[in-house]
Amino acid sequence: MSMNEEKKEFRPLIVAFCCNWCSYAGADLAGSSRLSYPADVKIIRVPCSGRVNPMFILRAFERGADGVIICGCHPGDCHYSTGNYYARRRMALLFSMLEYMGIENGRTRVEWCSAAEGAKFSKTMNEFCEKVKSLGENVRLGDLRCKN
Amino acid sequence: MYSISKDNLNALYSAIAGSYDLFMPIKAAGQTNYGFWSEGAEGDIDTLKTIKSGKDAFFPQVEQLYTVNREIVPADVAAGPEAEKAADTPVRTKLKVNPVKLVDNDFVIFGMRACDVRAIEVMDNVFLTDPVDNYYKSRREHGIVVALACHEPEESCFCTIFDIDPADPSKAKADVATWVIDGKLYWKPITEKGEALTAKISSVFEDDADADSKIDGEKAYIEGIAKQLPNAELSLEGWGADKTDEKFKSEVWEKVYKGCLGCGTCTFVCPTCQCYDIKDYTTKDGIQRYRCWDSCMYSDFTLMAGGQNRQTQLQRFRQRFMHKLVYYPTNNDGMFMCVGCGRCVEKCPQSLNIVKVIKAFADNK
Amino acid sequence: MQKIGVFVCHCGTNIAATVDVKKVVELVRYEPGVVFADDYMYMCSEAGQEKIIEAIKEYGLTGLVICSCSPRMHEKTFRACAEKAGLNPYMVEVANIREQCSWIHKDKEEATKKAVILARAAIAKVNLNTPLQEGESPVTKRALVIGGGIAGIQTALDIADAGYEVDIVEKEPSIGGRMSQFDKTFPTLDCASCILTPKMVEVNQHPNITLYTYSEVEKVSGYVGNFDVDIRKKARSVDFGKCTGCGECQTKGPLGKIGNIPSEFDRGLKNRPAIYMPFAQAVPAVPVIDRENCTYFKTGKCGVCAKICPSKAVDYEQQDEIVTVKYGAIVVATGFDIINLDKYGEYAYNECPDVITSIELERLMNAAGPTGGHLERMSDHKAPKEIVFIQCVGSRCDDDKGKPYCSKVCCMYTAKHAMLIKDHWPDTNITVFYIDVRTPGKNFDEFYRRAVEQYHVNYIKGQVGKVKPQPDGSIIVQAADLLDGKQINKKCDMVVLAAAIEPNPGVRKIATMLTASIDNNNFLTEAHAKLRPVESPTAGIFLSGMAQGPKDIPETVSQAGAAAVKVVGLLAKDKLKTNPCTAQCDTLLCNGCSTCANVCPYGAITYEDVQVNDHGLRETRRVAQVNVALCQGCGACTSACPSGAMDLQGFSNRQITTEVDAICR
Amino acid sequence: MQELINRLKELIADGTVVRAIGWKKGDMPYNPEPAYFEKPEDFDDFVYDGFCGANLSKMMIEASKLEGKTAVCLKPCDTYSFNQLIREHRVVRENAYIIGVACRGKLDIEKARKEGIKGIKSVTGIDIEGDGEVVFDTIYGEKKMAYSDLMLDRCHVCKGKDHVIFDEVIGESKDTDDADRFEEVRKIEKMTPEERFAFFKSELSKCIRCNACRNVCPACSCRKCVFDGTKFDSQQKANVDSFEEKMFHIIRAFHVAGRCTDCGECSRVCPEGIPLHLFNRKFIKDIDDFYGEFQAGKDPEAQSPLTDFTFDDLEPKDAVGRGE
Repeated sequence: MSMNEEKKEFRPLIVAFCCNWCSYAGADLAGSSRLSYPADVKIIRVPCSGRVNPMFILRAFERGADGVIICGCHPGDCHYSTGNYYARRRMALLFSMLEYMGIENGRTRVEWCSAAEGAKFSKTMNEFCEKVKSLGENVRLGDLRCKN
Repeated sequence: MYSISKDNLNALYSAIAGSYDLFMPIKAAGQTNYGFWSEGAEGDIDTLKTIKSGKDAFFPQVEQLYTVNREIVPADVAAGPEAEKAADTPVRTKLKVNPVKLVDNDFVIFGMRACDVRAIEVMDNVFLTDPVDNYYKSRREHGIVVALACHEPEESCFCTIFDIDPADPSKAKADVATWVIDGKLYWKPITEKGEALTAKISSVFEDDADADSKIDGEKAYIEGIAKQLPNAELSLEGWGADKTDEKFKSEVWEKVYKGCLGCGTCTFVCPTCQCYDIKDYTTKDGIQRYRCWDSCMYSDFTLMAGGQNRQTQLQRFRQRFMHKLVYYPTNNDGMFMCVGCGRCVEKCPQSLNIVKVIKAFADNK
Repeated sequence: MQKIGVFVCHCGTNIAATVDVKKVVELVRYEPGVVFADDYMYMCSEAGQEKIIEAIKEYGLTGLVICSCSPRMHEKTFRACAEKAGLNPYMVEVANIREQCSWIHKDKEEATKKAVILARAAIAKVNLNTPLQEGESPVTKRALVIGGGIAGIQTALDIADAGYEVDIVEKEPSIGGRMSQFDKTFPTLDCASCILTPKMVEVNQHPNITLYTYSEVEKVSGYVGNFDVDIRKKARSVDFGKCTGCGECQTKGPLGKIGNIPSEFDRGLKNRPAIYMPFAQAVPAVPVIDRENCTYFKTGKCGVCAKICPSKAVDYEQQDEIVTVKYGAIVVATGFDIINLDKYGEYAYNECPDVITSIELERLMNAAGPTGGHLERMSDHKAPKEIVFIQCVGSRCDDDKGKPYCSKVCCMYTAKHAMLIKDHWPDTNITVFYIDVRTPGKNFDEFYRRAVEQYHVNYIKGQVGKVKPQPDGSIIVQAADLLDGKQINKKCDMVVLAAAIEPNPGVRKIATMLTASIDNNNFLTEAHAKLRPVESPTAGIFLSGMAQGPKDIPETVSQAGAAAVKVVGLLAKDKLKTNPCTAQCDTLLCNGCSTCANVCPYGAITYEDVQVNDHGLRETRRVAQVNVALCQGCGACTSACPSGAMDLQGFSNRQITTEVDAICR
Repeated sequence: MQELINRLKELIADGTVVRAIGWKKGDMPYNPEPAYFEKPEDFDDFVYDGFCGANLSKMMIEASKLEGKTAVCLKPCDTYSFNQLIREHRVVRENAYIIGVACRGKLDIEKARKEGIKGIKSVTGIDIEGDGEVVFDTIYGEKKMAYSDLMLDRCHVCKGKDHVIFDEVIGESKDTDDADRFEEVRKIEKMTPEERFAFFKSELSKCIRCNACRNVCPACSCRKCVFDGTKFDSQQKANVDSFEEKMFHIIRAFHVAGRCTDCGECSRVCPEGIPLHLFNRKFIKDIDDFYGEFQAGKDPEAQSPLTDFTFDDLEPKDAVGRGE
């Protein structure tokens, strides 16, 4: 069932992976503080940013996401001590590779956001949505079979 | 007999493409492969062997079969939760299957070598016998094959051992045979389909009175080279129909398979391999069911819930060659499932190939 | 195929005001797997939960999706509710349509669309959920404390007093640690041994405490609640049962009581014999023979101590002994040492006997120390009249020579030293070169101000460039006065270096054995810097004292108590419940490459050679094994694993992938 | 070569090893194949020349499981792969007797084909000891090429002539590097995003999903590749000119990042001539830039950069846009 019956303006599809301990809680705080951000953002809860396999990110792009953001505890604050350090390296390399392949910078982002940073979470999501919106639809990493 | 200057080939391609889809060797990113020609594409008929064979024309590597989506049945919705509760297995949605449209426009496969043309016959035996494969059949019916003689065969070629004549594609089951001689392409329609194609585009050709003598000269030249090829005398003795027991149990396999990586290079460049897998791809509009080439060299080939009938690379390796040289001939009046195009000879990462297998068995006697 | 029930909560108007709840119900009703969908005002209320339970029973639901507030709020509630109805609690997923939807979006249509998508993602996930069982593991009610300094002593006493058995392993012949070397303690200036010795004795006599001195941890295996530890009891060469601690043996050796071996306890300022007790109040009061330096062990001749021992306790034939003990918890209290000053040639420490470290000064001022408590220069045994203290020797360094951190205690003990010297020998002049004086702590700044104001200790903010011993025996300290901007050449006759402290060098080996993580400075890492400061990320391992970071005695003692409470809290349980959302290895896919073990912060992954049957192919393979008692479910291993063999229960690769697909659909 | 054969026979004869892995003469002058040798007569077909480019280290995975030791002939670059396989416990060091074989660069028959050389009957000048031109005797006459013009691209950026692990070395290797290893990567980095995308799209659209790159790669040593498994629902075989190949190649490169020794086998075996090493080399260059120089396989004890970290590592946002 297609939800986009009318295409007025381009609305990006954004997948956000949030670690359970900091960023997901930060998103909850943004919610309870009523700090809005676009509904384009859909959050997937993961235990730790270190759980985010690059496969998930590429999968999201393949299936039509226009932007993917990974949020985790600040370096040094990981609930599991070290998960975000590994995530940081993985994402640095992955993002650099995507750039190298000619994918627009700005479709991917990593942000460290604590459980107390509801405002930061909301601000980050607003910024990210704006950025991805300015880049337009993700054509280069999408699978044609998923397009209408 | 028609001819056209090689410098003018783009005019020929344009003329064909005006009425047909034109599928031919195209050079892109440094390699030549079959593809659909469009204005600006670099047609390449000088490269003897495209990397993949032309079999995509009839049996593309990936082909959608049909799509499936779910539809909500409104009646059940209207009945409401009470009615659902009453039913044992409430059916509220149903699957709708949408077949894809079969190919129904004529297209031209240009520049096929005699070996690849023979390979079509090999595939016909598989796809056009009962149960007929409609997807393949529709392509076969609409495809017009323009074959091209091999000006200078290469050392990996061994088509002659299968009685294929690289010098004279008119012997192969092509619709049109062509030769490139001294900067000119000579064009000779063979079948009705070929005549019809020729009639449509005849304005680009000139008549050439010397054609026959030129072609005879070219044939003699090619035949002369073909005789010098290192595998021109390769013997297929011991292979063919009904050799299953003898070959299957041979100890030679143990010796020849070791380097095999289990990749699918040989299979995917081969003009005769025709195994495929059927898979589903889920999209927001439903499931697309497609088929794609598969390779018996792959470890997950014919993997089933209960396991696998071929567990080791030796078994997989043996399967591929037994199929080509024993099983297929057994089921198809002795016809081999190899046309000697030599692509696997050139492309196997580990330099294993069907020629080495044949030789290894010959040496073992 | 699952039979999923979807329950959409209004949360009063919290959700319903922005999300068209009824529409969500209608739209998710036909998702694959869903057999029931309904909405309710307050899903978490008793009536709401009753509705869920009824539906589970009536429709035989195998999975639940609750579209409500954040799972951080009520996931537990709904899991318990499912369990009440006989459904595995891990078959519940919560779609967060309040905090992450209704509360942040204003447009009702948009919010409703998003709520549907979030619900679909949760439904897609539940379709792949499997029932998970919390595991149980037994707890050995005995604790091990590694290190017998004040941290270890206090931890052991607190655990023992709570009624649990505890063993202390101390590598030196006596417990007591660094604190036993100190003279007085700041800021109260009470005598260190007066407050420490009673505790040492208490440890020795406590019925719940077993002491392994002159012993080291050799091997650790197992996991929280069930550690197996090999302890090497080094041969003491003195029979514990026979020795009365009379001390006779230490008086008549080749060099009598003086000995010729630099005493570790007195930081080499004094010698000791080969058979020795480190200090008079040593616990246990049983000497050891230092075999490396003993004439008998070196040459086979001598044997004097054995001859004179009245109780025939000396036993040259004794062998190292390895005992294996089971523990439920392990506390690391390995303490600290000061850094080696070899790299600091500018301070002339190795060159001049009158340049000493603060800990050497402690010994020089101690009545039981090498000089009987008389402060004197080691070169000519004269009393120093002009003393310079240099702070931050190797602390707060930004180069590779020293340590980047502040050693925390130096400012205070230097003020203490200055005052003590001034108290005893008022005519001594004292200058302190410092970078910053740091005195946070109860009564600390008052203490420092007393040194400056009452005792007139000369504090100069400045960095010392060079310490130059002079031919006449004096020492010139070259420094820059940062406040006056002047170069200073200070003549003095003694220099005391506040050398940086560092974790005991042996801690690295111990941390490796325990798979407890350590930071770049070899300090043990806490499970959480703020919220779990006395626990290691490795379950069942606790931290006490300087091994975790620089701290003073009161802090050490309080941390020791905190660690003890954590240990007691663990030992008080008969069984440990284990988180079922743990990593799991598919042995048929595992390559045994160890990549996952390299990123596991808990040491939960080990490798074993197992017999596998891979679709009929039988072979022995090295594969990863997850110890679910240790695994905390972070999933770092799953992203590191190239083949996908390592997966996380509850957040599996396929579950997350299907959520992605559902959202992008 | 004879010295090598003699030594291998000797090792088998004296019981040091049970078998040897080396190269067997092909039916063409340029297509020797990796093979096992056990009996003295097996060595009649043994060959080691310029066309023996295959990296045999990965064959030790299976050979490690066999009874008794296996002698394996490794070129200098192959020894890096072997070290990496040791680190990952995929080979058993004790079961291998490593003969470091000399190398003066390996040859690429495609280079000759590009020059129009065909109908090859025999080739000379490809011996391991020689240093002259390569002469092709073909049906169409004699053709010559300079040895280095015929060399695989990877040999022009050779890591060095030293074996990093071996039991013995036979012969003298030569330095062949005369190009900058990261030059191609830099060239791409300097392109505009549109150019980069167009470049990779045209290269990857040639991919036929044959998996040769993966199956030959010593770092891709998974028993079952994630793309053959069901754990991510990524078991696709389609070759579609939109995403699958990209996903496959990005993930493959990512999975070997920090483990890839840059042996260049992927590019050597690609039937479509896709410069796959450009992915791996990009990761290598980034790792060097971000986390300090790292050569996988140099030290089997060294921690891979992706299973390691420092507290002040580069942030992902700073990993991109560096060229701007």
